[in-house]
Amino acid sequence: MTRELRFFQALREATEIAMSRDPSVYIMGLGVPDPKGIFGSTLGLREKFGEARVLDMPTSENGMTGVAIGSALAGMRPILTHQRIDFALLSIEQIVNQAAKWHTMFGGLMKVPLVIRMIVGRGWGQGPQHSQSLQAWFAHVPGLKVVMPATPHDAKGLLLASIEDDNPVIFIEHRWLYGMSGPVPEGHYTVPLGIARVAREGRDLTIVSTSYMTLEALRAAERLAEEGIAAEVVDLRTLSPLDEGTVLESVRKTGRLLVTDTGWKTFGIGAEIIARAAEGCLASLRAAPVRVCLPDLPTPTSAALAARFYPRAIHIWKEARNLMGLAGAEGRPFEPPGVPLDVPDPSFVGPF
Amino acid sequence: MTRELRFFQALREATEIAMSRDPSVYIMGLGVPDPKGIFGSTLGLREKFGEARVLDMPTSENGMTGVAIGSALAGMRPILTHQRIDFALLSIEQIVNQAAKWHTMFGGLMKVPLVIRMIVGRGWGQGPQHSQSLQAWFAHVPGLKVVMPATPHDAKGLLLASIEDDNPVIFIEHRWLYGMSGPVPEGHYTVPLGIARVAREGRDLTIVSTSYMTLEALRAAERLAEEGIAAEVVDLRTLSPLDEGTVLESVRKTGRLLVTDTGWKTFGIGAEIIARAAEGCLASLRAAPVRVCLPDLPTPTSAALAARFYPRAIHIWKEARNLMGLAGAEGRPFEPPGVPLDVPDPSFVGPF
Amino acid sequence: MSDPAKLPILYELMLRIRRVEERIADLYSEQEMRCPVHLCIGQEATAAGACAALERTDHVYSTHRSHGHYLGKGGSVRAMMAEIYGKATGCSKGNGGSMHLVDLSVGYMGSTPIVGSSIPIGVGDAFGAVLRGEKRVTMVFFGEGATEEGVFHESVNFAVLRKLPVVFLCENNLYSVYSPMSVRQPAGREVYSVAQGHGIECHQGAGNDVAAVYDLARKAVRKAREGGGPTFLELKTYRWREHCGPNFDNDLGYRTVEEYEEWRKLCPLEAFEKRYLASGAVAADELRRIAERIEREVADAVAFAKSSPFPQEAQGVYAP
Amino acid sequence: MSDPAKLPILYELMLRIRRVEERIADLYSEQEMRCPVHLCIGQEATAAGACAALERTDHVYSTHRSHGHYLGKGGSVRAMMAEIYGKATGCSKGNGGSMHLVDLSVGYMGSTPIVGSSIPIGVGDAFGAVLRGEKRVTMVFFGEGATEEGVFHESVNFAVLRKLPVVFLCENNLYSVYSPMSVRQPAGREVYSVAQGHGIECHQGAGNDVAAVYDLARKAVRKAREGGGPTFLELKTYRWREHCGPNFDNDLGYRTVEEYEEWRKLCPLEAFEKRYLASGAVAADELRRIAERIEREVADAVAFAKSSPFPQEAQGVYAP
Ligand SMILES: Cc1ncc(C[n+]2csc(CCOP(=O)(O)OP(=O)(O)O)c2C)c(N)n1
Ligand SMILES: Cc1ncc(C[n+]2csc(CCOP(=O)(O)OP(=O)(O)O)c2C)c(N)n1
Ligand SMILES: [Mg+2]
Ligand SMILES: [Mg+2]
Repeated sequence: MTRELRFFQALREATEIAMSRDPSVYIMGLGVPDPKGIFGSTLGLREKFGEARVLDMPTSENGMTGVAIGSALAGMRPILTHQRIDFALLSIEQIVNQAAKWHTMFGGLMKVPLVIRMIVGRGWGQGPQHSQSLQAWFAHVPGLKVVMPATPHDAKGLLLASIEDDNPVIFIEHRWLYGMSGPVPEGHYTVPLGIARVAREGRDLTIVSTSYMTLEALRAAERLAEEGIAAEVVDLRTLSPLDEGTVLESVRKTGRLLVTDTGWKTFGIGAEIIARAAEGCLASLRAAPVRVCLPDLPTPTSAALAARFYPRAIHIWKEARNLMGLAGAEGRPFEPPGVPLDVPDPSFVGPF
Repeated sequence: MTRELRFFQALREATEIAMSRDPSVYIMGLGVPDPKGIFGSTLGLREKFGEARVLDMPTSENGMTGVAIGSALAGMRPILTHQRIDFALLSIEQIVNQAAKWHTMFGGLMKVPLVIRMIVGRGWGQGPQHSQSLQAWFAHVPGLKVVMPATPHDAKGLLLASIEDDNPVIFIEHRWLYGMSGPVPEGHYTVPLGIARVAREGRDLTIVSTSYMTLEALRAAERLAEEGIAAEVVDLRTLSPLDEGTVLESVRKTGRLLVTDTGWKTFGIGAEIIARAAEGCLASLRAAPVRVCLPDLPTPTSAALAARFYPRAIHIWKEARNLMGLAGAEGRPFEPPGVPLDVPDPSFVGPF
Repeated sequence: MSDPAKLPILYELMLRIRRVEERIADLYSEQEMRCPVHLCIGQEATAAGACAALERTDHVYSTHRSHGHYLGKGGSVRAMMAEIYGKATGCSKGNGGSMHLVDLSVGYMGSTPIVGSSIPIGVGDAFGAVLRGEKRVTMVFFGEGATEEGVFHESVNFAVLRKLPVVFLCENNLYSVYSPMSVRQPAGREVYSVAQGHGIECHQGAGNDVAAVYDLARKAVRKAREGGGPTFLELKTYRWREHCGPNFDNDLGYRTVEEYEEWRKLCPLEAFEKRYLASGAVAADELRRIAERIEREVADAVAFAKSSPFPQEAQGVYAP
Repeated sequence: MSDPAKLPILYELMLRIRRVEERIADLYSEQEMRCPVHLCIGQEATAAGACAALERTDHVYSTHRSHGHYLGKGGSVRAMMAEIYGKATGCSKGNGGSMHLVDLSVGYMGSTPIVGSSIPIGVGDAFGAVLRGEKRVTMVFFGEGATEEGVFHESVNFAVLRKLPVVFLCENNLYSVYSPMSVRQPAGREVYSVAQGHGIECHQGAGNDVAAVYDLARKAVRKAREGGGPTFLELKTYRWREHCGPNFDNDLGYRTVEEYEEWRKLCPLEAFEKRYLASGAVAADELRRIAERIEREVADAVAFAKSSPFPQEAQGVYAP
């Protein structure tokens, strides 16, 4: 039976199922068992699985990442959480030099089944140090898998697949998705890593999207459809391994490519997708591909500045029309007048 | 007057000139004043400038990066060194969250004139944790400048420009360049950041290269020339800011693009260069662009494995011929028979 | 109290912090301050006492919970309020928000909210002072949670190694967000003792007693200025409101109401009034005049912030 | 010495380390071992004494200078030699080299050369043991330089907080590459004292006295196994040869010949022989038999390594 769940509830359910099925799964992170439970996504786990498997920790991101790795070598399957991806920067050495390489550098004798959940912030003045979106970094590192779900369904299925994977998985969650609802099957299921999802079919152009930008892409596609343009939206879901096949198949069909990502543009996700298209189906490209990503700038804090900083449906819509060779319409806003642009929906009133 | 200097001598001379000209420049890093002097590049500085400005430090990469940043805020111009880029992963938080953003996030009131020298290892069993080449990471982060010289001339001129720049500069040096000789003007001069160098002109295809791969690209271009193919080699020199203009101008001329970089292929430098070409001059591209970079794998240690892991001139040559639509010749090796592939030239006999 | 003439200014600093933050809390629900705020109401004495021991030319670095340190060091109330409102007139021109305050005119060099990360920067600032032959002192504020970050240790080691003019000021308010000490640090081991292991002079003090804080800080600052090297001060105190945001949150159950009430009784302002009015060290009149001035200041700052324009463009990424 | 019956095995372990490494040094100039090697000649007693206190099922983690720990724990000489020669028969199938040794059959879980970075992994391994209800102990080896890395402190704090079965074994050989203690840590502050600040039991010992090392380690291991939590041991010792590579390097001038000669006199093997042959605790005959066996082992391992094939393909990047 399929019910509607919110994104954070889907994450919680996946964790609960994984922990019920496998006693070696445990979850650890700053505030995991606290009353807010990682924005709701770990609530109730402590009560169900006890203190030994649902843990808070010292503010020692680097050391605790090493601890998680070591426990994985000892046979556990840790889930480590970061309330902002920015905090995980303290643990890059452990993630990149150790976790990503341990299996290979010891000749395949060991494995590191480790999920590191990292949340990307946006809006409400999260500012330069609480809203980076560094998936391109992790996707560049061999040995890591990188996952970015966009729907509650995928959040659950991908998290279960990540926990069951025998490799370190960087699981990146966008804070603005937490309140979103969607159908989520009950019980255990997985969404396999490395397979993109065609979120909407279309013949005129391909929009490749990640995470929260999938929602904005779908909104843009809606309006484009009203205007007679059929955009296909490919939600990557997994950045590493990358599902090149699904992307190229779509581009071969449409001949036009727009990539929209939550991270910075330059040397980011969009570059790899466009490079794959240029390498793999250059002849199909009927127009220069385009990226709708963050400008190359630290996130400004003021809502006035952030509103201009973050790409939204309107920017995707405009670039899509350009791609189609349609002259620059201004376009009415997607958001109702007066709605603030630094919060995802009325359920999110800050401060966190 | 122009003399020949080796790469490490050029670096040392640049540092010496900068320190002579500006008393706020100081250099700090593990082993900076030791008898080996960062593979020769800091030798003699302690004697000339004293203990206060030429410093060793505790094995505390993260903290010492913060110290360097703080001293820059206080008016100094620190140069921080890492004998391997891999060690700098401990200091990512300070580099990315703090150094890169301090100027912007405080509204432009302050600046962080800081050069972080990072050496990329290769060969002689450097293995998975001593030979990463992470320029794509730093180039993805707004607020950092990223520099990778390929010649002694540029090593000196770019290092001087980096020290004189008011922003944090990640200065990446390839270990295999250290012994290379080339003409280096005496005295003070700078090579401006953000300007690529056409290392060889040609009309048939464009090879965009970074750092050490520029040398391999030039060797490949040599043989291609013998075969009647005129390859243009564009040595990027600075990855951020990126000199898109020079790259596109060349691709518009040749219609064919090969990118060769010292780092991993996926989500790497090549992706951005190809994306720029696809965005900026799609119509000029007469063949699918191609990347000659590291396979997406941690560096294997055994010389037998490393020989197959690292791209060399022959790989560039082969892909260039493919790009030209010439059928797959096997090609005689570039290296004399019996020459080991895990050392750059006879002056490098390991272990470090 | 080593310096009774300082008492009015200590009171003024504490009250300014209290009233500015109470005003923020009152107005936050208007949703015009669109950034996270970490209030230090209840902890004013640490900021006031420690900063009062500094010269204007001395430097301060701080964290996510930095309003007190900024105001203690004499930062502009207007510029801070405007920054929290995201205005062009803010101290960081809207690029920073509450978590990135700065006022160079009073040596407040910046606060950043990555736990522990401003500590080595503060140490480096002191190192820079030594390299440049400047006789200033750098004070670095952080919570007890920050002592769990490795970079804290790296910073203390270097400061001791180089005898740098730094005062490490640790505000131990018993919690990191909702996490008590017991899940983060070994039971029965004092926070200052991990610093002491590095060979730094350490003192523990009552963080809600502004005079005690001032005295400890003054000694540490004087020693640093005279080349005696760094000091680590652990000051016990307590945050009254939620970790982030304007509300009280004892309903969440992560701490007991008894504990809260216990600390509530140790209000640094009330304690000050009780003690120094009774002893006659300060006059009720004087305190009232201070309070009135602060009310005007705060009202002015809010009006200034609200009426200021929004920034039109984000700060550029590179220093020119 | 608490357990004289152990003396022959301690000798054997030390001599094996010594002879394997001397052989590496002899052969290195052939340039067939194409990877950095960090020899521990002169430091054998720490590895031998500490590992001898462990059960086979206990775990060990180590660093760039790990040959001794690997051999001390009983790792295969053949597999190590083949790994250094970059062969398919190497313990990491040629993917690791000297800096990435492993022998799971004896609980040697891995060495990695990023200073300090295997410390939290070892602590996590012990944490995993506790979570799984296994009664093993994890020993983590590192140099005194690693105590300057923040992650060392984070690791000790967590180990103490959770009372984990870990023995932190710090080999203090006075240098990090060519850098003396004086440029890295405050003068007059012992290395173990920074650990002690975290509330961990600490002991300092003579690292070249294998029996003393064994006794210290045995107590720490027993305590850990019985749930008594972690211990930090600082063992003073000295590396005879260059930091990385096969040669002597006193000509470089970063340390004095006097200092070197002083420590040379404290050769752990000679000290052992002098003491225990004289006291009759071991017989000359027995030591000779051990030495002969080791000569054969080393010769066999070199032959095995040299004659082994090179790997054809690098290990794949993902666990299947
Ligand atoms: C590196 C890092 N990890 C986690 C966080 C999330 N965080 C924000 S404030 C805070 C509490 C820190 O506690 P403490 O240092 O005691 O300061 P307090 O809030 O009590 O003043 C945490 C964990 C962060 N900002 N940075
Ligand atoms: C994080 C990091 N920084 C620097 C290095 C370079 N390095 C390799 S070994 C070494 C010396 C470490 O000294 P110590 O821990 O005392 O070990 P020892 O070599 O004396 O056995 C250094 C600095 C490294 N490998 N990793
Ligand atoms: Mg606290
Ligand atoms: Mg050492």
